[in-house]
Amino acid sequence: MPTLSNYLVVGAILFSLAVAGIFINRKNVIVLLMCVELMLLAVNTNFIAFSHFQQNVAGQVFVFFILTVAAAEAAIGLAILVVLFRNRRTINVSDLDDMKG
Amino acid sequence: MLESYLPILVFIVVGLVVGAAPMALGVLLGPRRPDAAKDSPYECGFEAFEDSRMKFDVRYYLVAILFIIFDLEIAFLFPWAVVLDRIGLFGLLAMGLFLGVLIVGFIYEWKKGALEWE
Amino acid sequence: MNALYGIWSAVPADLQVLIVILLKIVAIVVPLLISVAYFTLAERKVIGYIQVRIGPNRVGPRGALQPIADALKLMMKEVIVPTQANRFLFFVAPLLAIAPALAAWAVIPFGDGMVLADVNAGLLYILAITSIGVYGIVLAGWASNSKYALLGALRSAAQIVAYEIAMGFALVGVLMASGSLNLGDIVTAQSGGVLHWYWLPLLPLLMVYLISGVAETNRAPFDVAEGESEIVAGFHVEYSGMAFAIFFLAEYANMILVSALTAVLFFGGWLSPFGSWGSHLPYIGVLLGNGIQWLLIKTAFFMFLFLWFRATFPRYRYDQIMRLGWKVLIPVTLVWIGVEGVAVALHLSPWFARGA
Amino acid sequence: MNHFPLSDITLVVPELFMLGMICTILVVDVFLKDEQRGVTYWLTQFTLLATLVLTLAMNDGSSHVGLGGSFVTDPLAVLLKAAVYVLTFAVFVYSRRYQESRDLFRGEYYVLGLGGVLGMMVLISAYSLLTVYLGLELMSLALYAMVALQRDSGRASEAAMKYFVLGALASGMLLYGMSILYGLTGTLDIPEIATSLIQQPHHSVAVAFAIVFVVVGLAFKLGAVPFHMWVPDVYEGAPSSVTLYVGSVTKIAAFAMLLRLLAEALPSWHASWGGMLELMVVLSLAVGNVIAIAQTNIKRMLAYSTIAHVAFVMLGVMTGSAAGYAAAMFYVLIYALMSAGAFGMVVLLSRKGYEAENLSDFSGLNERSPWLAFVMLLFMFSMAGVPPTVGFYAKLVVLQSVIQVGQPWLALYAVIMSVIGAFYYLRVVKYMYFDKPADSEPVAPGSLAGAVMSANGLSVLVLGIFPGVLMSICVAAAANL
Amino acid sequence: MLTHWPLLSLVIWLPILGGAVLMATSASSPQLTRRLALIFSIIVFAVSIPLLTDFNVHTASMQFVEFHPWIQPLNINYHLGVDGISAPLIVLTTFMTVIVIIAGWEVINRHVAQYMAAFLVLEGLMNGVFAALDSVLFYVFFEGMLIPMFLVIGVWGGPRRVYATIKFFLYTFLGSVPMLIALIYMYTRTGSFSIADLQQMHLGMTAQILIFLAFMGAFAVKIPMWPVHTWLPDAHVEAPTGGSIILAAIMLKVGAYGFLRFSLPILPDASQAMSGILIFMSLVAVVYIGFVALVQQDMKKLIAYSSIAHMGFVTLGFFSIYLIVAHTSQTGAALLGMEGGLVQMISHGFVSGAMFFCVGVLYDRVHSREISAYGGVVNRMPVFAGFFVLFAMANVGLPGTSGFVGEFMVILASFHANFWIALLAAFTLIIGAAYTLWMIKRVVFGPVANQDVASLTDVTPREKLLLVLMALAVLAIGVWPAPLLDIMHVSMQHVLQQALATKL
Repeated sequence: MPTLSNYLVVGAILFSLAVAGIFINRKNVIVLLMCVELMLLAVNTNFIAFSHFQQNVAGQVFVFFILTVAAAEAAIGLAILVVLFRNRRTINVSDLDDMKG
Repeated sequence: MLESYLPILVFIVVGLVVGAAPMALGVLLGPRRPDAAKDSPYECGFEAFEDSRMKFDVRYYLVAILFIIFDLEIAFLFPWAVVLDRIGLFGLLAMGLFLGVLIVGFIYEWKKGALEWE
Repeated sequence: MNALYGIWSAVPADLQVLIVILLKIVAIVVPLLISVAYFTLAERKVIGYIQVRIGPNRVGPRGALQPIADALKLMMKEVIVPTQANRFLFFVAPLLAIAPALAAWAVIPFGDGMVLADVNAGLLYILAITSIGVYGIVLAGWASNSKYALLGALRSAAQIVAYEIAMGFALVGVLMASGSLNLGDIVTAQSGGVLHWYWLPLLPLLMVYLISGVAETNRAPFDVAEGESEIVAGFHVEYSGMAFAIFFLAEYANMILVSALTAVLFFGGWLSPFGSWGSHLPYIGVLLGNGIQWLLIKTAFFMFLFLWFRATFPRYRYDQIMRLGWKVLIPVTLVWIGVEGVAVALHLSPWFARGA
Repeated sequence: MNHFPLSDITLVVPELFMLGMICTILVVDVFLKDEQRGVTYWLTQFTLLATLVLTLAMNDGSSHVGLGGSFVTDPLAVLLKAAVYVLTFAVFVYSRRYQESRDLFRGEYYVLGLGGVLGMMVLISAYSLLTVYLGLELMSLALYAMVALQRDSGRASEAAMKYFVLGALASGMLLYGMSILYGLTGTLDIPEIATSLIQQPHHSVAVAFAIVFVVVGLAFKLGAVPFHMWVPDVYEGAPSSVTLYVGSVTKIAAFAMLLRLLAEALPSWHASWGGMLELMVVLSLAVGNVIAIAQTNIKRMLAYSTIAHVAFVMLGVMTGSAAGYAAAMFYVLIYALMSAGAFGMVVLLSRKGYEAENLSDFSGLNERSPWLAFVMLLFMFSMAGVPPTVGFYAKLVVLQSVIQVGQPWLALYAVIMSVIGAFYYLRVVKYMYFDKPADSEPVAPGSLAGAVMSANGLSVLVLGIFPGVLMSICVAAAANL
Repeated sequence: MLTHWPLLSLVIWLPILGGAVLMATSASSPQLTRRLALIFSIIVFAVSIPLLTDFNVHTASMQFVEFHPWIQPLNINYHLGVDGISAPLIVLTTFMTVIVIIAGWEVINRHVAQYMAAFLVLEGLMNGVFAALDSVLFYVFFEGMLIPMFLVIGVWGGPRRVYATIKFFLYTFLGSVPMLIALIYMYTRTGSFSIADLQQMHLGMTAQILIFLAFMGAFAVKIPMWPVHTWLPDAHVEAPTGGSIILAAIMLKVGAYGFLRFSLPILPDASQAMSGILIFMSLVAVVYIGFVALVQQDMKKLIAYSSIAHMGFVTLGFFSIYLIVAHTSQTGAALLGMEGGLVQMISHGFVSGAMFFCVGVLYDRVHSREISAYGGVVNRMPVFAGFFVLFAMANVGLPGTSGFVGEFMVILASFHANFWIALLAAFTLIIGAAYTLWMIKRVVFGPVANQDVASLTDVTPREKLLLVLMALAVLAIGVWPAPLLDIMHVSMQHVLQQALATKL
């Protein structure tokens, strides 16, 4: 059986990937949205692992809420993306530089 | 507990093989005589004049967004439905409240025309 | 025999488990594929008869070898990959369509305890794995780099997700009644004869589920995704040969799956319509009692319904499809879930009296 | 399965009422014709006032924990919530005409605004990591949508996207920290986390790790340097009426989150997070005040000023003392009041087809409307911290708490930075009073908006003359932290 | 009997109320506004008179005390009171406000109500500064003064007013914030912001030095002392006449008052340690700034620099006490120096105000402040020239004028400290005479220089009234300073005791 730390390492790797993706990615906004989702999933991994190994159900309840919020977040993210695309005709991250200062 | 999922994993692999094997056979047994006209995308006889990965209607996004929202509500309903008889009236009322809010949202998008296609 | 046993015991224990599983899978998949093959024949025949035609009758006795011939023909055809298509995704897409359609069978109970994987979250698994199928369709449309394919894929995806919600709500109704996600338990919860099956108390949900099932499989009258007259053949317009056949296969496998699920969820699966009464009869009791035969009969009936629908109904317009999904089916399910919630809370016998 | 006693429901009556009204307004609004949109507006305002009454009526001055330990109503919550309602009310009053003239006078603005308020209410009363997260997200999601409300504006949608991505990133960071805290303590309840962490000091590295993530997440949400990138863009890009909302009311809730997560959940680890806050305070003060000087867009300028003000709030929290928390609370309330006024002025001065968002748009305001110019002058001097406006006392109490914990040099740094900051507030005054108007159109904010704006401006002055009452309330509210 | 009236609150809040009233009535005619402003300022002046007449000159304790809890969480109180130091300054303030209101009567035509209101509010705040006995209250008034003055310079000022007023604001603001930190630091030690409590507290040498530097930041900028004086010439040049008058007459005094009220009594040891530097800075102001004044082409700038030099005498008087005591081991001469400083403050209030007013009178007619634009004014404006010369003499310190008393006392005292210091200070009287009289010679005397001067008309009755009032004050103090000295004597003694008692 995998140990708690194995799960945590997986969570950490996923989280790092997501954060790196958000900061490094300059091409596509959709990738950003995916990174955000990935980040939440990494957190979920953590919560479930802790919850499982501590026999404490609160973590899993939290995961449920995170999932819901993630869906709502994805919905709003997509909606903003659509609006953005209609205005800008691009989803390139580096094109989002109308405001600087 | 996880052991009972092993057959499922195997089944998925089998499913992929069942799909891949005939295709491999088809590629192997079938002829390969490519020519430009045949390999071009189908355009009712016209020349393809632009990239066909075009922008598509925003309504598809709308459907996707609505789907994400509603599908998650269903995910909430599943565990609730399973333990419904153990959480009593409080559980029923709580879900009633939840569905009530959902229905309000539903009415909203209905009236806003988000559900209209044409 | 002993020799065989000797060889068997020499095999490592893990591998033994694997082999047993594989054998069981083969026992499911092979009949399934044969059913698919002959379902295609049945479709042509049934529709033919409904339209007062004979249908295929050249290959083999009364056309009985037609599916085999079709398979061979498809096998020999060229698999064309359009220029500018994404080759990898182009070939992955059919796999994503077929694999879920088959893998879903892992949790279908064929009889009491006759199930490959007796998992607790069976229904959830079904819902999850069948949802993957839509990726196959979207990817096919995208990878083909063809306008018609993309349009068809999008239409199909939008339609599937729209009906997925109604279907999900309908399944929630089943769950509320049964109190379990395990398909075996759901069937057991319906024991007691035809009037105890959920089709009766959950009639609106059954209708919703059936309609959604037809829509989810992109079957007529909801088959605008491949509407020949508008967008040629939809998402698989660029597919040919065996690659096309896989999609074809997946569609029919899905139909069988939906039929089986309808039987399991609303019509008591392997349960006999006569309840325990039938099994006490001499001789025929074996047949009239609970058993896989009932499941097969029920499934076959719903498979027939698919064909019947196709022959009877004209194709819906796309906006009508979306309206039906969002504005009719979902409200219906919501209302019925409310009704059912009250019923469960009141422990309304005999259907909602669990735990009481 | 522990059932909630019915008395728990009474704790959340204001929240439930708000939820019910949000649903009602949403449904009512879709059945209204455009010219009847005023009904939505008044319903919204009624909701805010009624919720205020409810909240105050339910308050008996003591703390109650309920809903399985995830929700608390204490004097802190009542005070902050009341401030949220009142300021939101003002925000909606200010923004009405602006919305109307930009085809933004839609039910969504109000429903989302109330949704954000509901999120803030939950956040303010949150007593478990779960409710913190839910409140935060409810608020944030409403904000993202509000920023994007102006669908035909490229800047607004770009701002919304940036806000969304960085906000989601912040939530993710915060969540990751929360997951580790949960793993270490085995509970989501804030007081239990606090006791558990006292009992298990040997987890030090892991706790510090968790705290880093929590603090970074909070810093993102607060807009503290170096996690401030989104603030100017969002403030500039969003419609001014939304900037008004984002820039004022939400700070109160963000502060509540800061208190709940750091002061209440991690009091025994003050040394760790205090140091991190201190570093961010130093950076935020410098960046906020210095970069603001270079701005020509007033929304952007105020955005950088927000960064500097948030630094002052964090300065109070950083002390880890009850006096510091009270000071930070006082500061954040005052800041919300001032920024509501300042952004409100930007909104009031805008007309159809004309955004008063450049500093030069304030030129000669004294000629066009001496009273509004005077009110804006009060806001500007208050933000700069010049007595007798209340901004001075806000800085005073924070500095007092900082010196109390033995950091006079940090306090000196903070005031010197805020003097540098005073320059750009003076510049606004300079435009209003010393320059000739570029635009001779008279300013007519509407009678209600004008009255509320006057009250807002005078409150900055009156609170400056009698700051004691509010300060006492803050001290009392922070006393049982 | 008037001691039971809240006189101090009245002199603070009446003008502020008046300002609010003026703002409210700004829509109606400017003439009404002017009259209202004048009425308010005269009432306030009248109210302030009993502060002197009912003043008990035999005690150093605070009089006309008012005490109300104000910000209880921080133990800040609304605590007012005056002693012999602040009472004359308040009356000076109320008097000069009347002057300023009249001075702006015809000159100001734009935003009259706001102009008058600004000065009334400013008056209230300045009175507050002098009356506050709680350090936060003091600070609030101290900083609050900046706002109306900022506007006065910025709205009604000259062409470079924006630069000047922002410079003025930021200099004084930046200078005063360290003081705030120091006050809070002392609060954390004592739990009180009361000035009396702060004067009682014990402080180590390091803390005293640091706090002294913080206070010095606030007060030295305000006075202003060299080298932080550069805002003053700019502010004076750009300010309207009224602004210049108030700035020179009252606001500069606030800095010196702060030294008396805070630095010396609270930080005696640091004051002693730093007195050398302070004396040095004062001497630089007196000597170097005097030379700078000599080369000015702009009359206002010249008077501004002269103000800096004169304020140098004040700080010299205050901080030479330590040297004097060290030399003579008695306090009589030290007290003389301090009192000289205070008299100099009052006197300079009248004299510099009058000088700026005179320049204002010329400017209103010719619209130039350049010395070279004038010449032979006496031919066209004999009455005005007479007054101008009188004030110039007072500025120089001619016996019989108020300027003489203060400077003489300071120089006399500083002979007890150090001969060379006294010599330098005395020597600068000559420089003062040089730049003032040279300006007078070029502006007032000689033949009529040009067309502008030729078309000058003499002072109006309004202007004459003001000139007379100020001339009376200047001469009264010059001829008979005893009442003023009586009022301040006991209080100054008290401050001196505090300044000489070590806290270590």
